[in-house]
Amino acid sequence: MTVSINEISASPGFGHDLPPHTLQDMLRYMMLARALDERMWVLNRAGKAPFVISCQGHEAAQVGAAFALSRGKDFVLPYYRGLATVLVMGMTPTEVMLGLFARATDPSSGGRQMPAHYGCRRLKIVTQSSPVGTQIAHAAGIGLAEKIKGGDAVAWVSFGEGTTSQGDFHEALNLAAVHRLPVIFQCENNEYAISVHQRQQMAVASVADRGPAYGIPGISVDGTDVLAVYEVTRRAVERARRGDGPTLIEARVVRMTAHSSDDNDRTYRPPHELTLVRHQDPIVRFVAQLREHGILSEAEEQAMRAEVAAIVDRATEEAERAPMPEPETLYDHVYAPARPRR
Amino acid sequence: MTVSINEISASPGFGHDLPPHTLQDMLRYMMLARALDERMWVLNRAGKAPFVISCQGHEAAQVGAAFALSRGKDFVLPYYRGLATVLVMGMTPTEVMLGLFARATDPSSGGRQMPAHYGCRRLKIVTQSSPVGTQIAHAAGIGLAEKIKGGDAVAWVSFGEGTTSQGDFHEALNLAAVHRLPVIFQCENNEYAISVHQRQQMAVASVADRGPAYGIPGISVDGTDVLAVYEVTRRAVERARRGDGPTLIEARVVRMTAHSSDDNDRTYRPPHELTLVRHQDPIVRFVAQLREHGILSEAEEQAMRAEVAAIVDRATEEAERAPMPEPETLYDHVYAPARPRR
Amino acid sequence: MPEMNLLEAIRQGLDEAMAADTRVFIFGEDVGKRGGVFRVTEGLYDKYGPMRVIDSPLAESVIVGACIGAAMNDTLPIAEIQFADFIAPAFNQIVQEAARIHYRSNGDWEVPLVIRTPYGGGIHGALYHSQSVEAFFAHVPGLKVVTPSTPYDAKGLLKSAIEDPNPVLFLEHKKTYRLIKGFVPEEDYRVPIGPADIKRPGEDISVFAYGLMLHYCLEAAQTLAAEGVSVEVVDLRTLRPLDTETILASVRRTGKALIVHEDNLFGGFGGEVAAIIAEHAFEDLDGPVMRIGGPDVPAMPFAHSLEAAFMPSPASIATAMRRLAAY
Amino acid sequence: MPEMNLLEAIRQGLDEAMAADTRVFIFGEDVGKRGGVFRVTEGLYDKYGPMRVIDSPLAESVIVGACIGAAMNDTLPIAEIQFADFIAPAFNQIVQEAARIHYRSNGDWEVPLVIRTPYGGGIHGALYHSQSVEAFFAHVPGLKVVTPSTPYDAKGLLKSAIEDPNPVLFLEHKKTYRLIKGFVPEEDYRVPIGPADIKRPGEDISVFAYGLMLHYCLEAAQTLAAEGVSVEVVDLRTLRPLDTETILASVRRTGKALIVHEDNLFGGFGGEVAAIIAEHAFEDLDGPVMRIGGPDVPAMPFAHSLEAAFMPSPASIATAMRRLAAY
Ligand SMILES: Cc1ncc(C[n+]2csc(CCOP(=O)(O)OP(=O)(O)O)c2C)c(N)n1
Ligand SMILES: Cc1ncc(C[n+]2csc(CCOP(=O)(O)OP(=O)(O)O)c2C)c(N)n1
Ligand SMILES: [Mg+2]
Ligand SMILES: [Mg+2]
Repeated sequence: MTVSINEISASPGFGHDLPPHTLQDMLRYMMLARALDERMWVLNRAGKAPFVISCQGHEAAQVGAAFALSRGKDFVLPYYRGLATVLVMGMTPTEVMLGLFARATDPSSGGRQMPAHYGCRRLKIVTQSSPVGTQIAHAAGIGLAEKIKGGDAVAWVSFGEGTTSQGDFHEALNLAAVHRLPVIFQCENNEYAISVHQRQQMAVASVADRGPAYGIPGISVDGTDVLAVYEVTRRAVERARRGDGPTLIEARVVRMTAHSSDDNDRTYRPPHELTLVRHQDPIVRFVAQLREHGILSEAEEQAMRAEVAAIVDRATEEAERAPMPEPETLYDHVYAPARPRR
Repeated sequence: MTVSINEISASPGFGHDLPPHTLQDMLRYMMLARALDERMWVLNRAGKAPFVISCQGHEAAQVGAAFALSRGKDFVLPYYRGLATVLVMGMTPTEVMLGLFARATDPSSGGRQMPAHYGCRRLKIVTQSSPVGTQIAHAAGIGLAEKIKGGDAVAWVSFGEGTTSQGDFHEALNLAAVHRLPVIFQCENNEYAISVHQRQQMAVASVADRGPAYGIPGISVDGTDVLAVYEVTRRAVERARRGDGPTLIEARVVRMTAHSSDDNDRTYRPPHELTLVRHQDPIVRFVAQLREHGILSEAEEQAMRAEVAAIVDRATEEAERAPMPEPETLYDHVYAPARPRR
Repeated sequence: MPEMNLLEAIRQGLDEAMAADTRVFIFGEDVGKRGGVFRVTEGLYDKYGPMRVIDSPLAESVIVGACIGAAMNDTLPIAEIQFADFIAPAFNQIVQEAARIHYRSNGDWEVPLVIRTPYGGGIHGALYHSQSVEAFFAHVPGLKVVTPSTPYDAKGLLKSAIEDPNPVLFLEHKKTYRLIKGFVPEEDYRVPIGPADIKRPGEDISVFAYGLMLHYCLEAAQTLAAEGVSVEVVDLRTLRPLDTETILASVRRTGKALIVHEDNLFGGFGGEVAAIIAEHAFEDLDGPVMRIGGPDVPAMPFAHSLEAAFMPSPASIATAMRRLAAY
Repeated sequence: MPEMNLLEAIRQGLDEAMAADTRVFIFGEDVGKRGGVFRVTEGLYDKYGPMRVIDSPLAESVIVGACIGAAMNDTLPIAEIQFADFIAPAFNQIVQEAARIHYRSNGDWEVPLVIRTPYGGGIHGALYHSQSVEAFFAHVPGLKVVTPSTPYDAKGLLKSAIEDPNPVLFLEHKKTYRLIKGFVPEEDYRVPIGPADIKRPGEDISVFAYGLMLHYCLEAAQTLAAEGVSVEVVDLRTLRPLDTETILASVRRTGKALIVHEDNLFGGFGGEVAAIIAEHAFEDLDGPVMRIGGPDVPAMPFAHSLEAAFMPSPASIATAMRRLAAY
């Protein structure tokens, strides 16, 4: 049942009939994510952001998928590389920067969590923790509740390929498969779990090979191709809303940075690979595609870059000005207050 | 990579060239397991054995597998239905009965564990607990140590199909696959986990479908056919000893009793199924096969039954006479004493 | 007011909660047609159907993990863990997820989840069907831990737990299921999570317990009464948040404290209670703060001789009471 | 005698143990080429090769579970859990398996396993890279739990742990890794598992601590000394089995006890120490048994302002010492 995108996507035309402005929007989100991410590293080097963990190289996989979801209706459970995901779902660049600086108004956690642990109830971005894989079970449970309630929202959850080794991955996929829950499992496979290569993580070539073990489709897609990811996700969403159950999608991506700002990947990654990765930049690829199809002029691209840079500047400034959490707030929200009885 | 026994076993002749006395031995162990098991239920009804959990219906799967192992060399990690397994590996009927009665000399636990939680270091029967699935990880670790040491023993581990839903199943198979560890994973699929049918446990028809998810062979075999199980296990053992890695074997068996003496399966199992199960008795089947091939006469069968009955009588008497654990021994063996430095 | 056992009270509580609020559902192993291995959910599958009483796969981590997700999607899940011993695979989901979600999201998300599980021994359950697990979870901020000992409290606390917007671990001592009977009102009532309950007032010593041991303490107190010693027996009922006020007030009156639990002594929940008393009622203490707990062996064995040797008994508790009273 | 930090002492201990006994191997995430995320195993992969320093899949349950199996097949595994916060998925394998195997097999099987893991906060690690987990595991009979605070102790205890036939949880406070330096002898030595160590003798009050807090207590004791108060600081070093003799002897001398840990107060390890003192040194107490612990919030936040508010400090410890001394 594992199929590659080439087989399933008899693409109806470039961009799967998405209008040009939508295609430009996709690119804009990818660029925005990249620009924010790059700024974070600059701030890190400047001693202003103690911790950065990157989305670089994963943008297409995330933007493609998120564009197939319904904002404010579907639940997303992105892992720590999900910057582009949360931007598309409605988190603002300033809000992202508030998290980086651990400010009191950080919507994800009020500065309690490390950066990149996103969450926002209003946007149905489900709060994430650091222990990897736990969110996969939550996604299955959100799907279960949706089925019980008879709704048609889907739960979309992302995680790395290393995380598929956790028992929670297995338990959640199995549960979702048994009950045909409306869940989309997106594995962003960048071939590394910190320093551990996929070869030491699993004895299969593709995470998608695991779909059939649960009786669900396992689809492997080039995760640097935003439109390919959009298309497989769109189909998976349709399938989920129809009540036909979950889909496992492997988006093959590249990790363009070290694991995090605490890591130095030159200790375990061969130099030629570090060069190679630079040539798989999903943004460069999408720009070229749009250019080729006459959807993005050189001038439009430059304008977009400038627009994004300005947004990042403003977000950084706004966030830096925001106040730190007050020490007494340490004691807030240990327990939720009783609700009025219904 | 999932193959059925029909495809792989171009059987060289009945009994895979095993000599007649070996075939009779196999039957004897199956009968012995059955007779012991049936006696346990009698003792339970008589108020002498507070807890029984059965091997009935699983005998062929266990005896066939165990005959492909090397006694005293290979490790076995049988789950609580593994009565026939431990008998073949060398545990005596009296020792089994000592466990049933929770006697001080019970080799598995000195009366500390529930019956059917087997263990004996001398026989390389690894001590088992009740939380299901944990032993699968231990088997992988035994295989890992064996690889590190450069030995050629294998680890054979069994569990039910319900247990495959646990994360530990997944994590252990994955580890064994990555390092090509000498481990044989035998799932004894009796279609129920207490009251939960396989349909609510997984969305695949066969547990063997999960082998490919780890890059290892997944083989489904009729677990009421002792010789078929013998043959697939023999090949898996060869493969493991050669360093080619683990195999997942699904032995399709029947649960001929309630889950345990605490269960009443008429509350969840349709009556016709309870009848049907009686017709899939692996012992009846093997007797017929041996008779057909002239390897077992009616008289030999009767003699064997008498022999086994006598053994069970003696085992029961010996075990009943054995002393209970002294209360003070409650405090023994919390910690192992320091070893002399090597 | 009908009399029923603790198990029936819990079943009735579940039934009424499900009837009153369609968001409530049950998820666990064998909870459906089988009605649970202890029959707590018997009849509910037939009454509420397979979408509200759901047999889970045999996987505790996703039982809890999925219920966390469901709780975040506007339902009120009740997870059943078949035996408390088997809660260990769900430890990560309970401790790192359920308990921390409200805090880590700065109050944005809530996890209104109840996890019911039978614990404790004395029923010949051996090492893995007899364990007490309260100490592990009562240590975790963000969780609530409830341990009812009577049918009345069980039903009332269960309803409070289901309505609580926080994750509540609901521990049911399995030996009390059928052993302990009591009157349960027809009308809809609650027992609030938090307050301890003085089950027997007394003057000479204060004894703190919960679960089966509460009943053993009451029995021992009865014995002591005949000997002229007046024992106050306090049912802690909720272990987190703990009712330290009631505890300290009792000790300030009697000057003497004994804590009893079945779980292993070392690092058990009694240590916390003792420490609170030793720090905050120091001036009122007329004797050492005493504890009785299960012996420090890995778990309760199967053989009757060994199980009996493990369990604190009314007699051994009475002995300790005498010693403390005489101090 | 060379000076080194705590991290280097552990690395040296691992190196020497691997050189001395080919049965010793290391299994964990990123322990190979990467040398561990804290660099504790740096160099060992090159020296001992990929069969003895093995990068595990990202799955803590099987890290511990496989090491249990390996330990039963005549090797001496050292499992590394990358952060103590991530030990939760392995809780089942540690508590239900490793800790109970010797007991449940009536002494037949042994599990000579060491589980190393960095714990504790103050390094801006936020909710999930700062946790203390000792209370969960010190409660479990069959486990040993070790918490060294100095390079000398760390190396000596590590070697004892590797040679111990029982599962040992070896907790390394990550802030002490590079902060704490000390002299470590060239020759092969052991620090036995069990005995506590009086790191600073004193007369007026007894303070019990471990890990980073031990150093904060020593700092505070220094401050108090200048004020004329003599503080005895006892490094518990091993939490299970606990050296109650040394603890009680100290309290009997000073009459006053303070326990300090970074973990959440309620249900934390300090409760057990306090309870032991309150019960067994009652007659010698001249003041309440006091405790300092992390506040009862789910975990330590990321923001500096909040992390600082969470951590006990030398100053807050000194305040408590003063209060106790003045009692
Ligand atoms: C349960 C758990 N164990 C270990 C870690 C430490 N850790 C953080 S990220 C990571 C690697 C994750 O790899 P992968 O799933 O492939 O995601 P990627 O970072 O490559 O996108 C590890 C080991 C963790 N966060 N949680
Ligand atoms: C972790 C855990 N959860 C629950 C149980 C309770 N339990 C005991 S056996 C069993 C069913 C096992 O089914 P399966 O794996 O199919 O084995 P079978 O009994 O059918 O041979 C359950 C749920 C347990 N022992 N361990
Ligand atoms: Mg990765
Ligand atoms: Mg089964």
